[in-house]
Amino acid sequence: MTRFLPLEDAVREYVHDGDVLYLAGFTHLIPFAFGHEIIRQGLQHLTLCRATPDLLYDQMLAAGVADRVVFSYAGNPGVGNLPVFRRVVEAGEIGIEEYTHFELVARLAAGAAGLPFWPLRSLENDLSLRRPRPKVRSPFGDEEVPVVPALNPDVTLLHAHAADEDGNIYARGLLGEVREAALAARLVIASVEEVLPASELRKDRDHLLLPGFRVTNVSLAPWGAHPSYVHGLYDRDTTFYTEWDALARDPASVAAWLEQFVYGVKDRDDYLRQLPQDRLAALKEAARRAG
Amino acid sequence: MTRFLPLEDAVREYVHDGDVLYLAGFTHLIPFAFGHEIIRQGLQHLTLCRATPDLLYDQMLAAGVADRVVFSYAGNPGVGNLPVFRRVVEAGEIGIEEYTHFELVARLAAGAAGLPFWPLRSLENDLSLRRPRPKVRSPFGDEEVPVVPALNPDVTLLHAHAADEDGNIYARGLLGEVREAALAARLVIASVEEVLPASELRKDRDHLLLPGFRVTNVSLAPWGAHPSYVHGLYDRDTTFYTEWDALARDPASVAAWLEQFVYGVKDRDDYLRQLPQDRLAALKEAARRAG
Amino acid sequence: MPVDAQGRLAIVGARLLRDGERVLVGVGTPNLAANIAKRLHAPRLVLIYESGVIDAYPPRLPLSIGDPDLVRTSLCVLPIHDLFSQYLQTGWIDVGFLGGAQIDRRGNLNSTVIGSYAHPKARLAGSGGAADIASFARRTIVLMPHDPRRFPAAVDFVTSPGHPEGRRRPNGPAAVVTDLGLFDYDEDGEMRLTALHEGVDLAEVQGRTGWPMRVAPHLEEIPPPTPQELEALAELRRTEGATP
Amino acid sequence: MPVDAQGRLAIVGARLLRDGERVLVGVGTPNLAANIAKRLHAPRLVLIYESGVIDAYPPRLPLSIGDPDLVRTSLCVLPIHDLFSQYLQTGWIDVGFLGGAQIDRRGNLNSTVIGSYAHPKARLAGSGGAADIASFARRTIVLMPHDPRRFPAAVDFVTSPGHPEGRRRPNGPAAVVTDLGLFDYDEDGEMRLTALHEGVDLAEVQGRTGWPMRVAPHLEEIPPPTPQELEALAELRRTEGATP
Repeated sequence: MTRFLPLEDAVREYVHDGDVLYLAGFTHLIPFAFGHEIIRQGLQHLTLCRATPDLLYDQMLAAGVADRVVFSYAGNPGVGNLPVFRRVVEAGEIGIEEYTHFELVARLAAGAAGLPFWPLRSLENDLSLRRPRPKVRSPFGDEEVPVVPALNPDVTLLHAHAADEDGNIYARGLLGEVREAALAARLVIASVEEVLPASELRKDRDHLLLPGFRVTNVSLAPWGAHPSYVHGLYDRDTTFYTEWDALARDPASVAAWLEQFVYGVKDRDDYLRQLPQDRLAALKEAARRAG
Repeated sequence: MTRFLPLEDAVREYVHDGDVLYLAGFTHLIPFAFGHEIIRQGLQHLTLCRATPDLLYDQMLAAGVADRVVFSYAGNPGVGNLPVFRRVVEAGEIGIEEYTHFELVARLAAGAAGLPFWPLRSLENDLSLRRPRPKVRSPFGDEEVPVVPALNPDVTLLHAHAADEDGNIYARGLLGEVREAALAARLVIASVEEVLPASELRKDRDHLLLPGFRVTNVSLAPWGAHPSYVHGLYDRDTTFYTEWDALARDPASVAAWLEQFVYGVKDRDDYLRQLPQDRLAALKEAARRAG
Repeated sequence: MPVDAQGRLAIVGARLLRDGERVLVGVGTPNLAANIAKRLHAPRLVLIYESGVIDAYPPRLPLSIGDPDLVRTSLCVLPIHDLFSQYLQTGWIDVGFLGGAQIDRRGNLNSTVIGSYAHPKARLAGSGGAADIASFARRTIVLMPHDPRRFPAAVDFVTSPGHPEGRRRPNGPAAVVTDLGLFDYDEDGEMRLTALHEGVDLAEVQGRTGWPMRVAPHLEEIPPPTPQELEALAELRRTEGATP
Repeated sequence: MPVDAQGRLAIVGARLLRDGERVLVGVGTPNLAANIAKRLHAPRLVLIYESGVIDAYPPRLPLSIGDPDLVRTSLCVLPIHDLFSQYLQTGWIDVGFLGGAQIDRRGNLNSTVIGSYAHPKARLAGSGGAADIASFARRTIVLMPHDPRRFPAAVDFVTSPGHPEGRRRPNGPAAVVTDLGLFDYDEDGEMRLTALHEGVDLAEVQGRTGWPMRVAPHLEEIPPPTPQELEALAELRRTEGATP
């Protein structure tokens, strides 16, 4: 049965030093509330997996929670790089394990299906040559196909639109690799914008993301994805994504930002009170108008 | 660009003697209109693939269009067997290639992904021992995993709710293995209940089954899945499914049925005129009421 | 005893399902049984069908596992491949709930053919998902009428594998319910009679079983159907496959 | 010439896309270029983004490939794994439309690191889908400013593989657009200058290219931007990433 611990308690209960974590979401539905709580609780020696580390992992790396990042694209899409990621990698302060998008999501697909590997045909590049990437011989025809190993995170953390009292999770819009990341994990802990009665949600079966029996814990966290977005509820805060590029080049500014928005706030509600309320209103209004 | 040939012309143009066909649909959306047209056109030596041959392949086998069936469950679910299938297999009149459901849909998954094989862990049974089912050694850990070969039909034929003028196909409800069967095929020919303007359908992106560029031809065929069903438009004609069990035990009755409902009708509209109109109305009403 | 053989199977089969379990339900008697359980002691039973339907609560007994009624009351409908690879293969199904044409002492199930595969006496439907379900479900429960032809020393064809010779497979067959009694599998993976229906005698069971049957030391009597069970059974049968 | 270097890249890149093609659009200049093409000569261009977005027609230029505006105007959004395995790997993408930090004579693209991988001078974003796109798209078109550091004899790191030494890979890189000129790949798989922008001279191109550059026998001049192209460019830039 899915539990309903508050977000802070869920992190305390289910996330431990040294864990392999996947904070899921591709541009959309990035679980910033979870990431900030992990920082606040001072977790250590984590391995952070994500196709697209995004600003969230930049912030978590700045806070020193991770030893290692497993990823395929460490950029701020449309803006540039991730300044903190870049700094710690150039300084050799963290370990990295790097794939192409296809390789990384194939690793999750293998994990989600309980298979040890996944075949795919992308050509060799300097990443796969460094690793190396083994091949298996197809018993049908004379062909060797490269394979990547399964990725099975200890915990996948995700954010979604809604859950019901049975822990069934609903999401819509761009899902990226969220489902596979959840199904591949030993534990799934979710935050949601709303908890609604099953009687309201069950009709919406096309948007079921995960059945409750695959979900370890659900926590209520309105705006839990900001500055990422929740399709139809609030838009992406592109202003913040653009500002981060300048801000994060200076370690002192990052420290100050973390102090104000993560360490210095008690919880997500407190974080939201630090933000310009008119900006939040505009993001909500933009999503509402676009429908 | 997707073409819009009428159903008879689409079969004439794209289906040829000796082809490997997949008439898709799992209980739901079974393309009976296509199957009947294939019978009427007297195609020969087909290999008919389907997880669940269902009444449609029983009818096609009775009409002698196929040399071979590739399948995983040759039953009339909840009713019993497929009398014609049973008769021709017991008499050794057709070749069969038989899998479990997981093996068969894994073959389609491999075909849809352009891979030569698909790994899965189902235990050996007397089917896989007869075949045999080879294993590949995982390069990660010391484990051998069985694999099945890709299935890539020459043509997948399917029925869906709607298409737009760009050939984008929409369906909802139970999809079974329809998408993989389509993506694995060299050609996809579809029949639909309605052709609607893109301006109406594009909003409904959660129900997009296939983008137009993956669809070779779309034909309009209202009631094209009867006696199977189209979720929300008309219910399954369970009466016919039950009646078939008795009817099909007698080859003469099957011949008479084919004569009346397939050879003796010009097209799908003509077929519909042969059916009790109140039964059709009831199937429509049941779907409408259930919503 | 006011109930026929199939009804008895269904009622006793239903009792073996625990509330909250995820059960992959086969067509026919298992479907009847799972729907009885859901209406009585196991309202949170998660009914899963190999058509991809997850957590259905059909208002009446569906004729087919792909019926619109199942879909309409479901939590969601998965592509079949996702169900088999991401839910079944990964151990998330508690119970495989199956029927079949034959079963043997190791719990091997045949639903493919009577006679030889190449020259069948009777060609049946085949595996569907049964072999996969028997491979992966945490335990398998089989419901089958106790006809001597259905309990041969060796099945004509192994569709769904049971316990290998000489050892018990942890997630192999766990129970067989027949209209005569109830069986489990002992530590060797051998079928063993543990209980009899009211009024059935041991000799009759052995007489209809094609091998020297093992019997548990304390043979129990299966409690007779309750009025609630009979009522649920009757209601489901009354509405089976019916268009409302 | 009333247009800056990026604008010139985008306009000439846009011209290489044919109506009706399926183009997998990278972030940055390729995104700008594909959206220009869609607004001008290629209204039926199918814009696909590695976020899973299929057939988008964004009302304004999206900042990120996962922006809500892309999703709202799309035909559908696929799980990323489905896009890469069922659409890209199977040859259904006509054009991979990419940028990068470095490119060499074989069309190898680097978007991973400047300097050594273990001790980088500059760590960049990495492949994302670029290496996969370069593997599978029927042809790859690269847009890149013609900075000498970006055109070295050998890239520091091969992120997205080009043509192997000694042969042309049929679905390898097909064209490179720079702010100086336009390149194709000859039958050996070697980059070759085929056209110059107005006012650019051959020596300048060679001077900014880190290897002895091949030149086509009939070097053409690239027609200057049309007013329509300039207008589309300006309009897209004006609205980039803006919340409406």
